[in-house]
Amino acid sequence: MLKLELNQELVSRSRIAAQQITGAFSWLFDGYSSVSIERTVLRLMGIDGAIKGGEPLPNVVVDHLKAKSALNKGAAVWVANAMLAKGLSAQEVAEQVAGHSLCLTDLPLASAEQLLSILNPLTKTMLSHIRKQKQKREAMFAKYGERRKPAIYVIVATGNIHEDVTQARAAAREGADIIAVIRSTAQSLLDYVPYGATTVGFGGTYATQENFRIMRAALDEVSAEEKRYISLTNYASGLCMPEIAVMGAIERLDLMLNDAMYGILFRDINPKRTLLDQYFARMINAYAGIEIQTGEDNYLTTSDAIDKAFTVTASQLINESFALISGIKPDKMGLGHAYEIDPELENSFVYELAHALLTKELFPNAPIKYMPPTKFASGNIFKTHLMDAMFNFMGQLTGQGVQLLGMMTEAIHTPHLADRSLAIENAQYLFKAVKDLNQSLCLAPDSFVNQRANEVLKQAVDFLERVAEDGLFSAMAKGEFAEIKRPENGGKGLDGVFLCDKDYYNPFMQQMKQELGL
Amino acid sequence: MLKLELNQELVSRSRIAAQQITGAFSWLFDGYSSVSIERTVLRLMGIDGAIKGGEPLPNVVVDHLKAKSALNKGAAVWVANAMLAKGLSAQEVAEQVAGHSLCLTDLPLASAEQLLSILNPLTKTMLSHIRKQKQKREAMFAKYGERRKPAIYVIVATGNIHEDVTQARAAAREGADIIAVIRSTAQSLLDYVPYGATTVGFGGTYATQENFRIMRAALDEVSAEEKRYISLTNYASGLCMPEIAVMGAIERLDLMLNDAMYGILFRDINPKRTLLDQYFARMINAYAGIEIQTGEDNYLTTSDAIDKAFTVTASQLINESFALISGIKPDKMGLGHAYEIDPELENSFVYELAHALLTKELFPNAPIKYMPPTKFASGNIFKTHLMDAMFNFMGQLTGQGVQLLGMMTEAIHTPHLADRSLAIENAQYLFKAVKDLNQSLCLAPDSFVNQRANEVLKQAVDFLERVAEDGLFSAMAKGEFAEIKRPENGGKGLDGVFLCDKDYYNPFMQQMKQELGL
Amino acid sequence: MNKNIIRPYGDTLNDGKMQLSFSLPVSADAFGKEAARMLLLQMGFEDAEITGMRDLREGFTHFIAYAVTSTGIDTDKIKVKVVETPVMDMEATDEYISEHLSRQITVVGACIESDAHTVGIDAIMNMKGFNHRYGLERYHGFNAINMGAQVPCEELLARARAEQADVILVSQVVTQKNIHIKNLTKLIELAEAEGLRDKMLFICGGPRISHELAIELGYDAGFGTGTYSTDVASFIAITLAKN
Amino acid sequence: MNKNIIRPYGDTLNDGKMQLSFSLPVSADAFGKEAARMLLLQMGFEDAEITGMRDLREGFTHFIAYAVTSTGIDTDKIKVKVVETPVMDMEATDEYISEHLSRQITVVGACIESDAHTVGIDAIMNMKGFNHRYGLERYHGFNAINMGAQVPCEELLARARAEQADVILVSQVVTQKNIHIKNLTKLIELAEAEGLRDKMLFICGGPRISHELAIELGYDAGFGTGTYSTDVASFIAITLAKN
Ligand code: B12
Ligand code: B12
Ligand SMILES: Cc1ncc(COP(=O)(O)O)c(C=O)c1O
Ligand SMILES: Cc1ncc(COP(=O)(O)O)c(C=O)c1O
Repeated sequence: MLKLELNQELVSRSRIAAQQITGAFSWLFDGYSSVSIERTVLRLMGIDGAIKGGEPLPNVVVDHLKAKSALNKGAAVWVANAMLAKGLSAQEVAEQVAGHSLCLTDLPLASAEQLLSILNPLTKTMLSHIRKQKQKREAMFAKYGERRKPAIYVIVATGNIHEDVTQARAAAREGADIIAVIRSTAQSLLDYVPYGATTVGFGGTYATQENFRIMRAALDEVSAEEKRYISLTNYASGLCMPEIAVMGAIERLDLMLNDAMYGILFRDINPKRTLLDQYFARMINAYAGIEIQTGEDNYLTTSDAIDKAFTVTASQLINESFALISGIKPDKMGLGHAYEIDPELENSFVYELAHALLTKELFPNAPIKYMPPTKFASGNIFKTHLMDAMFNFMGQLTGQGVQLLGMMTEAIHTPHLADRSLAIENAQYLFKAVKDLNQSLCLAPDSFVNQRANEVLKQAVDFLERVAEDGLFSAMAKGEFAEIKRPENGGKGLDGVFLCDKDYYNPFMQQMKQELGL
Repeated sequence: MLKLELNQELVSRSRIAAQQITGAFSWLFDGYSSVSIERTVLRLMGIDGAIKGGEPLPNVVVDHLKAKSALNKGAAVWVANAMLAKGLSAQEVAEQVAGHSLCLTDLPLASAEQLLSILNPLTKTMLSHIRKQKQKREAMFAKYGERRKPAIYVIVATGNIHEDVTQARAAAREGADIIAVIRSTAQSLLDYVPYGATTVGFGGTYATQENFRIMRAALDEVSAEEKRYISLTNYASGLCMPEIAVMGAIERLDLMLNDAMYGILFRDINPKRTLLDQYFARMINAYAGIEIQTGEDNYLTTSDAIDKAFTVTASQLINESFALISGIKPDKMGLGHAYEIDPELENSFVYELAHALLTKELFPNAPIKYMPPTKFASGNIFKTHLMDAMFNFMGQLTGQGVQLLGMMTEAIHTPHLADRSLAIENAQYLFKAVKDLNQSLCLAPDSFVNQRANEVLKQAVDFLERVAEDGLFSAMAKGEFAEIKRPENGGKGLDGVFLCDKDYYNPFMQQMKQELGL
Repeated sequence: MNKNIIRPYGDTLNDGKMQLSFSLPVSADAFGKEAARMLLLQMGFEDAEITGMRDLREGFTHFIAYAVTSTGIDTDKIKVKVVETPVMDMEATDEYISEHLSRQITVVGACIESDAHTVGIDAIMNMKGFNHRYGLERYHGFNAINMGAQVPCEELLARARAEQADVILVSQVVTQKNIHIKNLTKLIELAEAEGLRDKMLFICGGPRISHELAIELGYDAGFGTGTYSTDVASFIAITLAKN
Repeated sequence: MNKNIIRPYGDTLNDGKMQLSFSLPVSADAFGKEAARMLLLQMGFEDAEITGMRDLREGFTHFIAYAVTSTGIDTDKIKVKVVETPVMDMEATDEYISEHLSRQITVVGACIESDAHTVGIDAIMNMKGFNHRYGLERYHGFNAINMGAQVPCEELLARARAEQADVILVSQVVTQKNIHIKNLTKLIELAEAEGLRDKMLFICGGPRISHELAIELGYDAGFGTGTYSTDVASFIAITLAKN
């Protein structure tokens, strides 16, 4: 068994620092809400669809309330009030708002009890649907067996959901355990979720509820035929983080990209907006039994994988800590790590062994999301295929949770059907070849691998303690993360964040918190 | 450090058994000669060239003596006698024999002293040339640095020596340390060595002295430019084993395929002929400082690499023992081993780790010739490329001596220029990536790898002891090796073996034995 | 586009995407890259992208490319020549032979001429077989004689005549410079000259042999990669029974 | 064959050997294999050999092939459009600028429209640079303004006008469905409409950009994979000095 001797004092210091960093945000989580959280609440109440021109109904209603400066009570209250007053369903209320035949704030507010008489059953219905989806997933795994470890994760990204389905079905049959539908370029910057089945995306396919449904149905079919439950995943992070989380919960996605800081660092979304949204988004994922995945790999696409290895570790610890606050258990925390070491470096594999073991041992129960080489992937497909093989070797050797297969055409195009198939063949061969290798090996005393892992951990601890002292927002503003400066009040979407009234009410968050014991 | 705990009792039993097997052949080595040995002697005396129709002069002279039933004294005696009588050079003697203007046995035999007065200076001249070639090689290594380990070994096999040169030069520049010119199909069955530069071969290029010279010159040029001594190798084993060995010694080849049993088992050459020829061929290689390489990989192209792993080990031990008898030191014994495990097998890499470590540790000073996957190479070049990567990983991890790079087109054609280049890229990437991995690792106590290595060793010992009891020829006749029955008096070339007269004389063998301390 | 015209598929139906790699005697620079691209365009590709360029030294460069072909192929027009007899397992074949022929079938096999790759024909003929299918030697219905490696055509025919063979099996694995075509042609021409061609079935096999090629060369059948003894045995039994 | 006509090289000069792989919507069997082979023949290949066949499921099959092209390309006819200015290092460029222009050159750069791949343009512009070549920010002779990711064309041009830029640098990395062509064209058309086109150099870059393509799209230069700041800086300095 390969086992590091991690300096346990460093391990506990790292956790304390991370807790200090994330624990400082109760003022935000308890006192604020955002337009995206409110839209999420509306979706949970059953509002769906879009008006001509494409604006989704949840946006229409929230924008309406915002325009009336009434959002601070929470959208649920106003819609429930209208339902009560007019005897309409939530969807009908939204449609009338969209049709300008109803102004929510014109109606006098009913009493809290009256509102609850509307909201309670709605909450129950939707949360019970989400619980059923969770049970269905669990039943499927019970029936067909657990996911393989590392699970084989491949992307589809044609831009066209129907073409994606063809590719996903083929991949599933060839052995993929998880299908990720990559989002169209920069969807994270849209402050709404597009509606319906879509066929035009760049570098990926829009995340829409209908697209989720179409893909989930296709994969359910293949799951039954292959007698293996095929998981589905998509991206939550961005300006619509909780909304997409809820769409995933409703349509039974099984994993969800949901990083606490990705939006801030890599998409220049406002820090407050991002942290707030991730808090609720992750709570939804926790409730729905969805495994979250974080985006630490992004650090290494711009920074050096050796020098900045510690930033990955630090981010994992912060992501873990935020996830705990939202009620996510370690076994659903797909923390990110990436094999982005320059193949020209001597002992690249040995360095990566240290990094991969560190991740695995710091988070022994987390299904680590292990990312392939991308930065040093080149147009030489033969070489890239080899780099992917080393990555697959490492994933199996160190027992990572989810292997995001690399494609030999990484530097060229989003994957063709055959690229993905060759990637699966690559992983299957390697996984099999080194299946139990770990059991035959151990680390030499005082090995380089052990030293290196402790070195990275030490750097991460130093960094986290500095950030803890400074405060996360202040550290981000100074460019301590990912070498990019992100001021607390900069970035997109700050105007969607608002202070809640005393009588603000979000029935779903309330109920989920209770059930999750938060 | 990866280190097996080999059962040392088994190790010493294995060596004792091997010695028993090979030690039983002094009757053959001391009492017999062969047409090929005699032709070798003639070549050492300076006879070269061919008559119209292509028959080489050494063959003409030896056949002439054989026809006159005069070969039992040794060809050297008769040629020296004619030189003395006629005042001719050895070459002129041969030419006159070929021209039917001279019959060697017609001349009365001079005294031993008189013959020695001719033979001694001839012997001195040629052996001093061979020693110079050896020194030149050593000087080159001293000047440019030792060969890398594992050395990068690639084949050229176009059938045309000039095309081979282009490919070899390119490969050398890309990083190859050793160039092997693969022989034309079944040259080992020719009872003569073709003459001159050749451009038509199938699956390889004829081994001729001129081809050796052309390639050596080209590589010397590249060596000087790249400041790295590029080694050259070819195949001796076959009906002309010692002749080709001597051509290699003269033209400064650096390694030579020279297996004790390959010809018997895989080419159905008579067992006596083969053992006898290898005895002298290896002595030449020992004298010339040429590293021999053995053909254990051949077992696994027909037998299962797991079930029959022990046959490789057994053959290595026999090859080692025969080599010692011919004066070859361990550091020039490139014993063969091959990564021929079915990639569909679970833990294929783990099995191979055991096998590769066993080879390495049984023969710690031997520059093991490590052969790539060939049997399970398929027309899927992408998969084959990955299998070759695992092979390269293993070669570096276990510190083998010479890595015979696999080609992704192994199942398709003899290598194209680009195939070879991609193979070198593959090896260079892997070697670098796992350069010092071994130092960080150790074997877990009671590991599968250790158990497996000892299991194979045990099977090899049992087998060798059975063969030792039975006698090698009898064991071969029963099909104990490579599952093929080879009776002592079957196979090709038996009629080329003859019992020596009391006054048989081979001046070169005599001199070399003395200098090698045999 | 005609419904039956198909084209390569990258990630959109009929997008025509293909991967290529090849070497050219040019330098590894913008000039070489352009030469490579022009070559592809000249071959009829569209949208040719050179994605990789590797200096092979000695004036050669290796190119890796993706390109689009506008060629399509009409699947209705594809006629494959395949062995069409059904495949029976060993027991069924033995039964079939005893029922329809009521005698043993004599088969003589060899790797001819310079070819020494016996693994393939052994897989078909030897007791042990291949991938859990026994070879012809194991069948009751066959008298199987495997002459092994590097058998000159003349010897194979002589033995077949001597054994009054029903079938000749030939293996050819080495294909460099089309040596397999030469060897297989030599055998069939000798057989014709000796009047043996019509007295027995001539069957060849090897990784580069297809049924189509075999027919073209004048053989009765050809078997390629992945053949099992059962394929060959069934074909022989049924074909002989019909004759 | 004309002396300057070259063809792909496998292991014999001009043997025309090429490697291919592609998927077809056919089954993984003899029929599919023949369809793949026929496709290659129809494309003008000779000696097409399907060496690998992989079932991709859902009705698709992946083929790996070697084939021979008889097409050759006349190297005399290849005209490559390349940036032809010599490459100087940072010190030399700075010196050249102070000598020939005696003022700083203002450069505004961005990844335009939906593209967020800043690593490439950062490699050219940022202090840090790339592979031991500092970026333009480090040069004395340049005033380098890097606007970063996803900058709308309009904003880039507005900034360039405001800064009285000498040069605009645009990066485009995402190329799916030729989005880079669309974006680059949009920028140049806007610049023309705004009368800015002739006031500054327009330079684009990215892994799928060639100088040739850039010229075609109306830019002054284009830089692809493996570009260094030195290439761009020298080109700018020399071109501006000449104008
Ligand atoms: C094993 C092997 C050897 C062994 C052969 C041992 C033996 N007793 O057979 C040894 C080491 C001796 C050898 C030597 C050589 N080999 Co070799 N060898 C191979 C290797 C690795 C595997 C071949 C094999 O066993 N395949 C497994 C069998 C089961 O498959 P198969 O032959 O295709 O057979 C199946 C079907 O084709 C069919 N079939 C085959 N024959 C027949 C016959 C009939 C009647 C029927 C019905 C069906 C049938 O059924 C079989 C079962 O499904 C291949 C590379 C590769 N991976 O393919 C190279 C390969 C075939 N060898 C090659 C060469 C060049 C040689 C040498 C000439 C090299 C040299 N210069 O020394 C020598 C000389 C051999 C000679 N004189 O022929 C080349 C051929 C290149 C070409 N296309 O021309 C290859 C492709 C390697 C390469 N890339 O260079 N080789
Ligand atoms: C790093 C990376 C990212 C990072 C970018 C981080 C950042 N800040 O730049 C992140 C993770 C954010 C990312 C996201 C995405 N990416 Co991305 N990414 C890559 C990756 C791995 C490396 C690109 C890179 O940094 N190369 C290194 C630099 C130095 O090289 P370069 O860009 O070619 O630049 C050089 C030259 O081209 C030139 N140059 C470039 N620009 C300029 C400009 C000028 C003026 C000059 C003179 C020269 C010049 O000089 C540079 C130095 O030599 C590539 C795959 C690969 N290995 O190439 C995919 C890749 C580019 N990404 C891709 C995609 C699809 C995406 C997404 C759309 C995926 C999604 N749906 O979420 C998103 C969205 C991004 C967006 N909106 O644009 C695809 C593009 C496919 C295509 N051809 O259309 C690729 C090819 C991966 C793939 N196979 O799918 N990505
Ligand atoms: C955590 C995370 N979220 C989201 C995304 C992508 O979403 P977008 O391109 O829409 O920002 C990524 C991409 O790598 C990611 O790592
Ligand atoms: C030891 C040895 N000698 C010789 C050869 C090849 O020679 P030939 O094909 O001429 O028998 C091989 C081929 O693998 C070999 O392993």
